[in-house]
Amino acid sequence: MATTAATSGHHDTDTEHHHKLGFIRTYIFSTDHKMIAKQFLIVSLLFLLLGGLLAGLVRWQLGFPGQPIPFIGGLFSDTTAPGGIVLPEFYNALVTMHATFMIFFAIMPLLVGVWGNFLIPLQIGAPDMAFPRLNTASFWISVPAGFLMLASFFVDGGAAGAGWTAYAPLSANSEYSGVHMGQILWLVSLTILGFSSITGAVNYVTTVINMRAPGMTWFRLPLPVWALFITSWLLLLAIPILTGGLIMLLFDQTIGTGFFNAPTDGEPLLWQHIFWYFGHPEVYILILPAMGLVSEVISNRSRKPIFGYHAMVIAIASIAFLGWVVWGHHMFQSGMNPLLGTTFMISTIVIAVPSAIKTFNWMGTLWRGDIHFDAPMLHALAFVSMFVIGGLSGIFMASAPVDIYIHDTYFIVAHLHYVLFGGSLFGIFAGITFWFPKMFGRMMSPTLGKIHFWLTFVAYNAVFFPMHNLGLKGHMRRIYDPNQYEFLQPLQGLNTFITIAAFVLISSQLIFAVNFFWSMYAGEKAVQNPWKSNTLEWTAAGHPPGHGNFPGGTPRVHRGPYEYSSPKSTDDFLPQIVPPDRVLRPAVPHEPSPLVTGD
Amino acid sequence: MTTEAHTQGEHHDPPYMIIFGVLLVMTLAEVGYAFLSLPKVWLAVGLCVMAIWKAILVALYYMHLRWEPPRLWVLVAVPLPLVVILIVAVLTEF
Amino acid sequence: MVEARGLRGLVAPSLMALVLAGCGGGGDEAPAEGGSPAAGAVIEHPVDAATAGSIRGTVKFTGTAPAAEKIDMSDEPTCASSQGANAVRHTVMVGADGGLGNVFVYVKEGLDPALKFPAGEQVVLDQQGCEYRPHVMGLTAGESLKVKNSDALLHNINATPTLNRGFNRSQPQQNMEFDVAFTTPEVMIPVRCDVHGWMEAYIGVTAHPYRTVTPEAGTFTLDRLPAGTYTLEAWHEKYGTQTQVVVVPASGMVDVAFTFDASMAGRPVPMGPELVLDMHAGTARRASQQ
Amino acid sequence: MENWSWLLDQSASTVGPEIDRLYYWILWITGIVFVATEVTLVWFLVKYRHREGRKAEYIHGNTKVEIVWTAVPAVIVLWIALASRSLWAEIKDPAHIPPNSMRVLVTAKQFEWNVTYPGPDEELGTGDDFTVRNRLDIPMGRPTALLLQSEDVIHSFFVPLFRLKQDVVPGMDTHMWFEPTRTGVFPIGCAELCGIGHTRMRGTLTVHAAADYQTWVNEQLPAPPAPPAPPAP
Amino acid sequence: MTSHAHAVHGDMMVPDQTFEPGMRIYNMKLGMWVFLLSEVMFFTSLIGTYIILRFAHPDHFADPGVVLNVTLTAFNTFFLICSSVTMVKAFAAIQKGDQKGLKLWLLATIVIGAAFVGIQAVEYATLAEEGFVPAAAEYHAVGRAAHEAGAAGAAGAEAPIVGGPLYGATFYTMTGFHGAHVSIGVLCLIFVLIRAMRGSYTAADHRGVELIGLYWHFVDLVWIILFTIVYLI
Repeated sequence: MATTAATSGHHDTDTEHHHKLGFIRTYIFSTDHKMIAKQFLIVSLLFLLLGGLLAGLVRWQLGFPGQPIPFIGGLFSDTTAPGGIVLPEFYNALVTMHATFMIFFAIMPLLVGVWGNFLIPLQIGAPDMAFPRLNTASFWISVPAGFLMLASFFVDGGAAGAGWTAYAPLSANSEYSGVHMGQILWLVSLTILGFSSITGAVNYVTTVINMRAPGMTWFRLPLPVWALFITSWLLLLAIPILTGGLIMLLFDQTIGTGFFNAPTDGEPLLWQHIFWYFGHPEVYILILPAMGLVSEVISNRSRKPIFGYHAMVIAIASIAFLGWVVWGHHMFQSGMNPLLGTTFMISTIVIAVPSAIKTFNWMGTLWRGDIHFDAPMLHALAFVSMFVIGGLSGIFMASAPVDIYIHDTYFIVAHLHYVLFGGSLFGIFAGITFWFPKMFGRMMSPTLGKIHFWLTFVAYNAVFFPMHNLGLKGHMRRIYDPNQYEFLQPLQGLNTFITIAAFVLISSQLIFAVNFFWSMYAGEKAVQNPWKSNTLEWTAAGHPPGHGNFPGGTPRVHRGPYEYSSPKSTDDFLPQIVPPDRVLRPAVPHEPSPLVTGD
Repeated sequence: MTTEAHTQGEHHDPPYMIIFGVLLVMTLAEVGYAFLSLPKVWLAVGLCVMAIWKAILVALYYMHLRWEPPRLWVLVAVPLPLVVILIVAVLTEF
Repeated sequence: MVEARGLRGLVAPSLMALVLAGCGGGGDEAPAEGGSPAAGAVIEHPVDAATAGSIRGTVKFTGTAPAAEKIDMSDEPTCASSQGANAVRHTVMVGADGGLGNVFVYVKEGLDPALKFPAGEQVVLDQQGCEYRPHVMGLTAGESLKVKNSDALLHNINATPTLNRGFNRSQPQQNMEFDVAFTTPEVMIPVRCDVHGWMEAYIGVTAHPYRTVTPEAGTFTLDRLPAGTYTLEAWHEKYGTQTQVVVVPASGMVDVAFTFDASMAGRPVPMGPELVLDMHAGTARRASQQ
Repeated sequence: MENWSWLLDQSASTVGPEIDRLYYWILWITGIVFVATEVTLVWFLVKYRHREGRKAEYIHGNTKVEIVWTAVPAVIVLWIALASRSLWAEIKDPAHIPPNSMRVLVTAKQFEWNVTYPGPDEELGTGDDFTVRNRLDIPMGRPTALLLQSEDVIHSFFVPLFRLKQDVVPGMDTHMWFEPTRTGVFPIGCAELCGIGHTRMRGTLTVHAAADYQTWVNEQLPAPPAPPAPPAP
Repeated sequence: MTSHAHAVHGDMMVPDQTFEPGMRIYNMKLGMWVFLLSEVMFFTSLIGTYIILRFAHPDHFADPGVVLNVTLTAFNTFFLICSSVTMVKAFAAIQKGDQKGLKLWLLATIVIGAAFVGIQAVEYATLAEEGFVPAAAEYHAVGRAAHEAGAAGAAGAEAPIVGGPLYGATFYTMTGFHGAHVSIGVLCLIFVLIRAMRGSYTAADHRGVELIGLYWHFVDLVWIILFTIVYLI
């Protein structure tokens, strides 16, 4: 058995290579982790667009309550928006589906599906994932889940309208919501998606543990890999909890069991506990990988070793662990036992510390650096500055008494969007613009990239910053028409402003779309190592590398990933694969080293 | 029973049948214990202890955890605190 | 059904179109369901007016009528303006000479099920001054019902039938309206507005046009019935139901009298099943919705 | 422009000022940290922007600094947590409900707040109780203890100017208390998505001077003791 | 603050070229273990729900033997433990390259596993017939237990009401999903057996047998917990 143990790592993958694959096997049911990453990228970008459009409809109703949607209003049906006037039930569906698509079908796959697949094998020097077929499955399981979720718009009663948190009993009994089939589809779709996430997580964990290249010690792992590894653990252990809850909720909704239904002595609060026990790790699933990507970009673009590598790793790990013991802070006002509330308040507020450490370390990395402001770096810097706001506004809710007032108001909406959009999404943009050359062999247009960044950055703040103020005035979230409350009527102007900014924000993403697809075919050809990076993926020949990633055999790693501006190299970077003996030799300019040559 | 085991660093022949016997006895013990007229708490505690003991036996011997490298033990231990945290925390609620 | 509509989503050219199509999709089922009135319009009335008989009757309330229950609309200025402080529930409406109004009288049994009747003109359920008008109404299975909101505020219309497909839709603005139809005869279908707890209406769905709702005078007539023996039922939301067997002579007239009194209050009233508490009913209705 | 303010409207309950004080404390701390961080960030970006011939310094970190910027935030946030603890207990812990408070039952249903008053005998569940829809009237100078119940789904009883919010969970008896500090009429809202009419689920909280309150009660008394409407389908 | 603080980090950890990363366990086995960890969490959500609901509403749940047939299930437990033994015997056999033993023990495992599922199906059928269903308002003591309770002395007399809706819901969910796992395990075992027939496993490489073994023992392990918690407590 010992013999098989050694070989088996490559056993699975070898069967895949060494023979020409047809179109289907290359582009549709590919088992190549890089192709699967691209598939995830394209599909989840489409879902990102969809989520944005749904948000646009929501914002329209809030900015111009009860007025018909311009241009496309006529296309809506009587049960959703007769004459373009959004109905309350449709509004609830919009809010719910916007969150669902963004969280489960856009941000999660964009972070874990795309970068987990693309970066893990390349950065640890593995020929492919541990289980390539499982990897394919994990993608193709997630696709039907997405379409089921879409289908729920079409069924009788419309899509689920109980919020993405699906609080029972509203979500457990169609008597209360008027939505039956839509809710069922929501539950089934997320259950299926859970399988996709778990198979993915199993793959990532196994790969990182077992398939690192020789010399790739734990503390030589690039931070994206660390982040994705820990994220995979969160997925692995959090998703099943949700799946169990979803299944029980499904039984409540269909065969009339009473897990979370009050009339049968079920416990609505139990659903909230189950949901948030998954939900809070989920929050970190949505931010940790972005932190990893950003760390890589910042260290590289300021040509400086990451400040406090070990601290960064420990911070990620402790955030991940603390993430399991803070879920109660979503339930401060839910009638939860107040003593429990105190405990959760303390654990919650402690989680601010590792977040602070990471922020300071990023700034420490910039300090005395040599900062290049390319599109990836701009997005990464936006991540840092926006994450500061998101993190600080989190402290308000962490303090339970203050949370009493701002809970379920727009202050929360502002906070979560500062973390999810200002955090995760800017991190994703940083990642895409940074690794685009590795993925597609061409550079993205720097000009378009910067225009897109600045428009997004400004519009984004114009949309979400005022939401803090809305919340402080007591503006509840998820209400269809704020003007029903006299004390909210003065805020209509602000709401309209936000809506207009939101449309600017959405439309400015077109620039990104153009840049993305145009560069894919017409962009400037990328050199081997355009960012002069140290990590292994840039030393793998080819954009992207062929099957097996490292044709010359698995590389041997000699040092940490962030040896920038090292005195041992006359250039300002020192790749992980460069053996120590070569290091001290002064690098001749124009020397055709395997590291910085063109294709 | 295998006389010599040359795989994955097993030094001794796993005592499969002995474990089997233990599991059976403990199951019978459980059933008997469950129908003693003891206060609910004692029943619950005693039965849980026995069940967990059985579970550990299965993991150690039948799943060969005993002969696996320690780092796998660490790996396997990861979810256990989470299980306890969830159930205990929520129980304080009701 | 789900799949069918889902497929439309798959083939939609762009995601935008797809969302819209999606939002559009939900609507198709409302008009689609039930026989279309247009088809019914061409049908001749199957009963020969010459030989047809009719039923004439009264519904009386004996004893003193309970005081009408006042409604507190104070926090709905719009409604209060039209209703004033004297808004009351129309549960028990007793006329001057003891007639009982809002009683739903219909032919329950005895009619040849083969008969097909022309569609009457569309009935309207209006929401006006935070009241349903009418409070009790009849409707032929398959015929469409227009639900209208004459108030300048949000109402939701929550119909909870047992045999038919229920719906819970809202009309946030004035003069919004939509059409629905009930495919199966069912007496009665309760309709409520959850925003205004006092708003309730009852729709009796029958397979034929031989039904009526009594005015305060309590009088009613059912015309152009084929001669024969019928079971007549009178339904009241508070006092329950009563049935009588009547023999209708050819081209003749038969008189019927129902009497209700306060003691009948609290009797089980056939209606949508008890909600929440009865899991079986709950599941049963949810099943019927698909 | 005052919509952009970070100040809270003046509160009207006894706990209001305490919550606001805590809020302003956090606002100051986070505000300072925010400004400091962003300014430093921008300063670094300008100072250390790429210039030809300049190489970044080869620094992996500094244990002292890292310990400092771990410890300082830890101290601050823990202080915030401790500062919040007692106030939290005072507001939410049923044990802290003042004994002399007036008991009122609030029954939430889609989409109404039905408020049941104890009547003259100050006892809920007795014959002289009376129920009013969507309005809660209370006297000055006396704490009120609400018993919150829900007939269908989860609602959330939200009185912005009282800085009060409490979810109402079906099948659970939830208690909350408060004491007004000024008379007037204050909005009540539902803060938990509860269905189609969520946006319309609102009421008013009226604080009377003690004397006016009695007259108000007397006005209500003749009204028949209407129980809450039957559970909405 | 210069680099001296972390000078040692120059090469993060002085390189040891001999370092070979990994768990010393082949991928599939590691993957199976990792997958089983997620299964642990899945069953945690189901079993946890049962524990919590039972703790919150004891009146919904009956004492051991009142509704459920402990004797029958005890036998079933015995079967499952036996199947675990046959499984390890199959594994031990192939470790020695004993193909015949492998096939025989695998077959035994499949048969016993199928028997377990069958008995569970019978159990469900009887329970449902006695009115113990996933969603019902209340359950009655059944069969022997009812007689012992003396409640059914007179023929056709109503047995006392025991338990409520939560009982059936949790019971069928937990045992049902465990049964599903067993069934899947049986299918996989059949697949493994077919491969064994083809002689795909050797003393050197019999990963398939070890993997299905791990899964099978885990399912057994879960049942040990379930049996205790659901039937005996």
